Amino acid sequence: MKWLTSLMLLPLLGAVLVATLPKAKELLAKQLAFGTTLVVAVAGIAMATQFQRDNVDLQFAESHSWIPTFGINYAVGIDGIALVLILLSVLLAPIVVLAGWNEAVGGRWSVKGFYVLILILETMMIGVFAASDVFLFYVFFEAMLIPVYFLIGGYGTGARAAAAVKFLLYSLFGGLLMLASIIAIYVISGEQGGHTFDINALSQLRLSSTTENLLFLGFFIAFAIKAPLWPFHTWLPDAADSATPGTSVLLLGVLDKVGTFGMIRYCLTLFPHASKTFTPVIIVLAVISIIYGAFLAIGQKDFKRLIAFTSISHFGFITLGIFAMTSQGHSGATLYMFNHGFSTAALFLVAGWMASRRGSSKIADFGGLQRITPIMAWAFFFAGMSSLALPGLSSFVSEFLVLVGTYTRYPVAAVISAFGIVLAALYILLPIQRALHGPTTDGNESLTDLNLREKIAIAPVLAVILVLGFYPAPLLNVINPAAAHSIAKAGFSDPLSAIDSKGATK
Amino acid sequence: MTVFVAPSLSYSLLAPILIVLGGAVITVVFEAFLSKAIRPVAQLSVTLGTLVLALVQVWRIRHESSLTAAMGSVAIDGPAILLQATVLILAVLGVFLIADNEHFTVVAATLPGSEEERASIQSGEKLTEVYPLTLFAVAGMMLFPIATDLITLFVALEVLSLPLYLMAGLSRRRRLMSQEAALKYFLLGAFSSAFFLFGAAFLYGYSGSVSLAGIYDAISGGTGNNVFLMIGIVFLSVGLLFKVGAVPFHAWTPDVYQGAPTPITAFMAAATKVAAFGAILRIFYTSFSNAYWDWRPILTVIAIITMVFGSVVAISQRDIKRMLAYSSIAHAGFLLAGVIALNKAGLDASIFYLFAYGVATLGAFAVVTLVRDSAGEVTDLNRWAGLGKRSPFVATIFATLLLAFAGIPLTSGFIGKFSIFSAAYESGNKLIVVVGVLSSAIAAYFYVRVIVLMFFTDPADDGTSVIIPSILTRATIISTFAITIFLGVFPAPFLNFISSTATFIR
Amino acid sequence: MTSNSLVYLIALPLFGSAVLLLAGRRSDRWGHILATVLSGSAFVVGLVQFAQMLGRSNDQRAVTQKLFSWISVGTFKVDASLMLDQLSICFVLLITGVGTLIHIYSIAYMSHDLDRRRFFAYLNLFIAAMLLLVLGDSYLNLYVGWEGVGLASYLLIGFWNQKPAYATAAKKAFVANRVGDLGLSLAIMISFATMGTVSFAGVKEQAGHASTGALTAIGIMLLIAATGKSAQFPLQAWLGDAMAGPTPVSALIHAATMVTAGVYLITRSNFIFDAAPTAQLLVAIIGAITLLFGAIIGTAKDDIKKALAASTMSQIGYMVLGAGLGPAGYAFAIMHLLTHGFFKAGMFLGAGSVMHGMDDEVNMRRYGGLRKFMPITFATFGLGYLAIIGVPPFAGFYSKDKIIEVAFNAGGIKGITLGGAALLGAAITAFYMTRVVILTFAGSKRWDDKAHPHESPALMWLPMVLLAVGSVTSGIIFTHGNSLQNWLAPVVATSPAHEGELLKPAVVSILALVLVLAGVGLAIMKYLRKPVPSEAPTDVSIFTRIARRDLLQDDFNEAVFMRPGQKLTEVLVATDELLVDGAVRGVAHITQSTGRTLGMTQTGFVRSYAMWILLGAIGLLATIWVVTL
Amino acid sequence: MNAANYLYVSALLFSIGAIGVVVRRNAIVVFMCIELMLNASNLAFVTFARINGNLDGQVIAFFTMVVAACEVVVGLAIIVTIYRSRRSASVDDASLLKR
Repeated sequence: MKWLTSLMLLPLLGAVLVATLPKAKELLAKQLAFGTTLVVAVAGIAMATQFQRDNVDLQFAESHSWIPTFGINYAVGIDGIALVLILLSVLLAPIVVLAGWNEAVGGRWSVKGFYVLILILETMMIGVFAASDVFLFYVFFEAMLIPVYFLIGGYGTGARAAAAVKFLLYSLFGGLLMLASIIAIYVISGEQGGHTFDINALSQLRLSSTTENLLFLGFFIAFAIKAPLWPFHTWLPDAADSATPGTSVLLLGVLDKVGTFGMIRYCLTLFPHASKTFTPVIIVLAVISIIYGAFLAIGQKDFKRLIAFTSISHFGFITLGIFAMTSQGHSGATLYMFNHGFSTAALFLVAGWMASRRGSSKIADFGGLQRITPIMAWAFFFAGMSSLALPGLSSFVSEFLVLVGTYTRYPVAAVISAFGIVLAALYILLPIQRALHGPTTDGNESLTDLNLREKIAIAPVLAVILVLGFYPAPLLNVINPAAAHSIAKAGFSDPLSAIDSKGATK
Repeated sequence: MTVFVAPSLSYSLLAPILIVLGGAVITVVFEAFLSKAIRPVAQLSVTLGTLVLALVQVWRIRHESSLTAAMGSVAIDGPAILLQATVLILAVLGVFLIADNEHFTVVAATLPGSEEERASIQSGEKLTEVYPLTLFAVAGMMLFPIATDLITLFVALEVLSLPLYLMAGLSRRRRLMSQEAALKYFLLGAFSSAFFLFGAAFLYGYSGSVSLAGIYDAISGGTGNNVFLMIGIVFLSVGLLFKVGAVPFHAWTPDVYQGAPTPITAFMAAATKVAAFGAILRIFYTSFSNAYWDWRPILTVIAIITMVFGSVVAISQRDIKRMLAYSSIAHAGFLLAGVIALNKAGLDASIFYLFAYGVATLGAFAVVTLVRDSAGEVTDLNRWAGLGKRSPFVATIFATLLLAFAGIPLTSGFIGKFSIFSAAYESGNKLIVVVGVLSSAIAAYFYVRVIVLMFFTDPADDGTSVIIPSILTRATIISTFAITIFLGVFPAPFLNFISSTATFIR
Repeated sequence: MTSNSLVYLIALPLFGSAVLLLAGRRSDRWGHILATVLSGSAFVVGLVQFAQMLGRSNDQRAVTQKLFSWISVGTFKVDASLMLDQLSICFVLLITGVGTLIHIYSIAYMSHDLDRRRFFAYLNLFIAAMLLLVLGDSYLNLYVGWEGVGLASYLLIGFWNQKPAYATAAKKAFVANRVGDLGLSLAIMISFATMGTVSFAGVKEQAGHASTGALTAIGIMLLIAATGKSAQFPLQAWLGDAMAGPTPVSALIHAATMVTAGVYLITRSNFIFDAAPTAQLLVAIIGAITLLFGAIIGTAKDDIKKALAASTMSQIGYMVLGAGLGPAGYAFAIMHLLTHGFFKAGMFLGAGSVMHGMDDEVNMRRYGGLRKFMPITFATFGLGYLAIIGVPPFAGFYSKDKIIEVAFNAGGIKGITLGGAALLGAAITAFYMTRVVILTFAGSKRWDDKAHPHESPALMWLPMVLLAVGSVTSGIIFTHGNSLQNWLAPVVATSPAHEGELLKPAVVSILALVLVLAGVGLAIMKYLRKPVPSEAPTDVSIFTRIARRDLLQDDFNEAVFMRPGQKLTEVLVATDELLVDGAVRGVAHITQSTGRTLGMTQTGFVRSYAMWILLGAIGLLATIWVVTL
Repeated sequence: MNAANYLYVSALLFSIGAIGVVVRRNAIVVFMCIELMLNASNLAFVTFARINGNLDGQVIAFFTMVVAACEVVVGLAIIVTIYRSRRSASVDDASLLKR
């Protein structure tokens, strides 16, 4: 059975159905969209059960000739890392739809338009992680900007147009740099026996070090913008600020992961030596992102921007883990992508509900919510705890793995980044204190607590965060082989512990 | 006395051009003898019939290839067939737009704002001279890319230009501008063709032959005065580059595009580029190919300047037609990259690009004809605000075409850009690729800006409205949209056809 | 030895908190009962384990239970597994025992609070986390409990977080603890990088092969962790504010159990500190500093809870000092920890009972002569008082004296300084504790007539009584035949504390007693003989003022960390806006203006266009000329 | 006499024409300058025909004249229309389209 293709077609089908609905049937559109995403989620889980975890080559692989003139195939196939990210996408989608049930209402455009875009986006999210043909990956990578662009600009708030443009141009710029690299690697593959875009074939190319470095940069900058890494991050706060909560969840939760995923899947695989060469620089950037993002998060006065900056800090951790080139770092980073998806989703959804009730996302406008809307307050608190990586919650495992994995090769970087732990406490607890604690401030007395739909939407997210905190094995078992494989392909191996290496030298 | 040997013309191969010319003559006769009442219909049907017939004939001779047609003054080969077909298809689509007499003054001779003018408009008569002019122009455009000697080239150049000069001046509204456009186009066109001719003279002087083959032999032989060759190449290029609107020979483009009646702009922007680039490709690929090292640098410089200039200046445009003009300048730069590539891939890419770009351009201008207020077309960008709300369908199509110009994946523009840049890279012109990629990043900005205006800005209530298009116009718009998407998603068959057919014969 | 029932120790209270939190208001009626019962049954499980342990030979006593493989990536393998040995059983019993008593006490104490159910949920959560802390068999498992108790303490300090000050106190505690946690996580990283393992057993085994440098680094990191959790210098500032929490919390978390986690950590890591003398010395020094620091602060506080908090700080200083003295001191550190658990918890509950009777008045200058009104509270508090100032035969006498003695015997200048500090601390302790007792129970009444002091209900005084018993007897039990020392021997290498000794035990005890009496006397002179103003006098020496301001700890933190931090944040926010984003916007702007400028070439004059063409042609000629030269 | 001189003359004529186009305002004159350039090309053609010893150049010259004639037809038409509507044949007046 062609799992991946069907997984991609399902949402597309849903999109078509929703599109054909009459404008007036808003509720039906919502239900249809929700149903579709739910089906996709189930299908995704079903696929995961078929995944052979110890098999390191791409699974569920399909390949059909697409543009033979350029040796381009529609080729998909996933390893553990991709699987985890696809799961993330398909699991978050229904939650986003359910949580943002009324997001599209009163937007500039029709309700159904919102869900059509969401469903198209889901297809592309799956595709971008599933692609095993560089060209196909690029097509998804660029094409998925468009629905997001319209989701931000069409349904967002505030300076949505500016934010949407900023997002699109930033990403396009990176994407075009990547295109240059892709063209180059395509031509080189032609010179070395047959044009191809097959990721495995391309990883065999012989490149001169200068070429490799330049091509690497082309890819990396695109991914660094997407991820986003300091100093390419400034589009994110604006986008998150003006997008609807649901869109932000998909944006920060899934889309940005394409950047970090690309670093693992493409930068390391295609350009191992260049990756080695640039590692120091990237490590520095990652550490800066961690600390810088944390400090800016502390300085924010608006929930949405605050969450955006915490994500920048977290993406710093992910990048750090990737380029630490240790199995702990890699597995940690991948797990981090998944966990960050969920904790950010929780934060953003709850913050979104708070904002929609209060009519403002300024932290200062809230106060004493714990007394008025205890459940909402609790949900936010829980999400916050997972964002500051409290042991027992999922993000702790990944964050700690990243730090340990980094320490074994780059102690200094790990130590500096560890200060992120303290800063995290500040950027989470400050808003909690201001908004949830203290006396109830004016305008908050009449806020209503979460309704059943919202509870149902948030419950699974929090559950996943908690369960994976104590029992991450299901994911780690899938990730570990893939992570180890990608490190091996990049030509690295875990550093021995001081004692063992002493023993080895003896 | 010698016996008379009839020249072997091989009519079947010339048939497409002959048909068009014949049609042109018929339309002229109609102009003279048919009653005003039935003229429009008759002219339109004859014109379309002619074009379709010619297209069929082109299809029938698609596998032919000969150098001897018309005593060797034209070459019938793959590129010739493809380019002629392209010109014809664009012409058909263009005529669909031209058929909307709304745009044309009734009697071009009447003074703007004069009594006669008003009377003529009241009379409800329609201007029909435009059809013969169109057909002659088409004939010239079909001859230009297949001509293989300097005489034919020059004649073709004039045959395609002269009607366009006139057509540019036929607008019903803003006639002063329209006439000014005609004047500028004419003076500069004549000026540049003088350069062309002068260059031709020196090429003849260099090689002692007027046929491209002869010039090729002379260059290969290396005999002859190189100064002549240089002067010849440069001046000939000036003439050709003027037609494609390459910087610094571009200055006419924005003014003429803006002043001319929009259907004419559409037709000329699309078809002239095809013809001119067809000629450029033939001349530089067959005749000058061995002088590569002489002309490559100047074309490279021109290409780079053109890409950057077009993209950068387009940003600050406030008039949609001018903006599209600058965008066409930028695209001329991209196409030059294909010329410089000087390899099979470059040829194929250029032909694909020409077709894709021509179609998209026609579509874009077709949409422009729809946006009007009481005083006719509205080309002021700011007044396009909120078009997406007024008529989402048209706006969506326009947005798609813009995205195609911007080269976003899943549109024809992306495939074109990719193929042309990879060809350029393959030939070692890395610089062009990098500059091209960067300038298309800049270009993206102004395309996106229009989308923002249409979708994310609220409409100002200033009487701007989107008229219900006539069937023909609708046909143009929808077919261009369909082709743009189709070529983006399934370019394979088309690319195969091109690469299997397109080879110059010398 | 493995056991299957260890997990219940944690599971029972954890289950309790889960039920209470999820059930919400529905469980208001029975929630507190359930919580108390579960905590009590955890205590029973502990007792059973203890009994079984007693039944086994000394080296067979440790039991483990592997639950599941928690994290396993490459060589980094951590199981979620528990270990109960002689050291942790002490804590288990202390936590569950004292914990249960405080549950019972809270039923009455919190009876008027609408959110009592939530309070008990947090209490159970704390018990579970604290048990995980002491039962975890690796540093990482410990870390989970370590932050878990931090979370519980945050929630409980901020239980009344509608008061902004309380919310701030809670945040302060959490952040200070996080600084400590940073140390702990770094310690874990280093130990994995050097020894390839993070389990206690593994590290203990590998510690021998590791370089002293690495071990010292680990030790210092662990010390930082301890200072955070146990409110040791320089991270002690949060403890005073932590008194914002309900008094039972102060008794359980900020006196008896959580704050002593640091001592547990250091003792547990004895194999590291014994191999890293520098780190060990630092531990001792920190302890000595803190015990004086706390004592001095204690003398200046009028808020009864803050005074007790200061004394807690100081007493933990003693424990850390003991732990820092190595094999000689570990046992006594733990012993003092346990006895302190009894008497300090008791005194806090007493304080709570007093507040209960004085409608939540905490200022001791508004008390006075309360012994008549709340005799039981007075009695229990009094016994605790005698225990803490170290009057024989009360518990504190044994544990504290031992530490002072070992300190002196540490040898050389080190011994004299540490011992001297400890001795001095004892004197000050005597002074400020006497002050507390006098201000509260003796002297004339200073409260206004609105207050109606009365004895607390049985549910409250019963736990106090039990703890009082503990604070009387525990010392004797632990020291009788060095029972505790021998008990802990397999875990912490203990050495008889009597070689190369500087002072005979007897001498130390007498010295200590004399100083204690001096302190008591001074307090009596100062507060019993003279009338006590019900407003704190303002015309006091600079020293008093500094002491009242916690020896300027907060001012220091603000000046050195907070304000620069805030400044830095502001600067970075501005930088992001102006420079980072500004650069991008700048590029966009430049492109735009360039476009406008180049657009100027479009003059509209056909002649200028022709000029362009002409120049272009000439330019091309020039280029090609140059190229072909 | 040297054939090159003819070329020099033609180049000279061409330059005069080109410069004329740039400097003169009257549309008619500008157009005449263009014609001058065309004729310069013609001269070059004929010269080269002479040099190369074949007739192609001269043939082209005739073609050029015809084409030039056509251009005159079209051009004058346009210029006249402009003149009628503007009452001026100055190319500088026709500058509505800019920027």
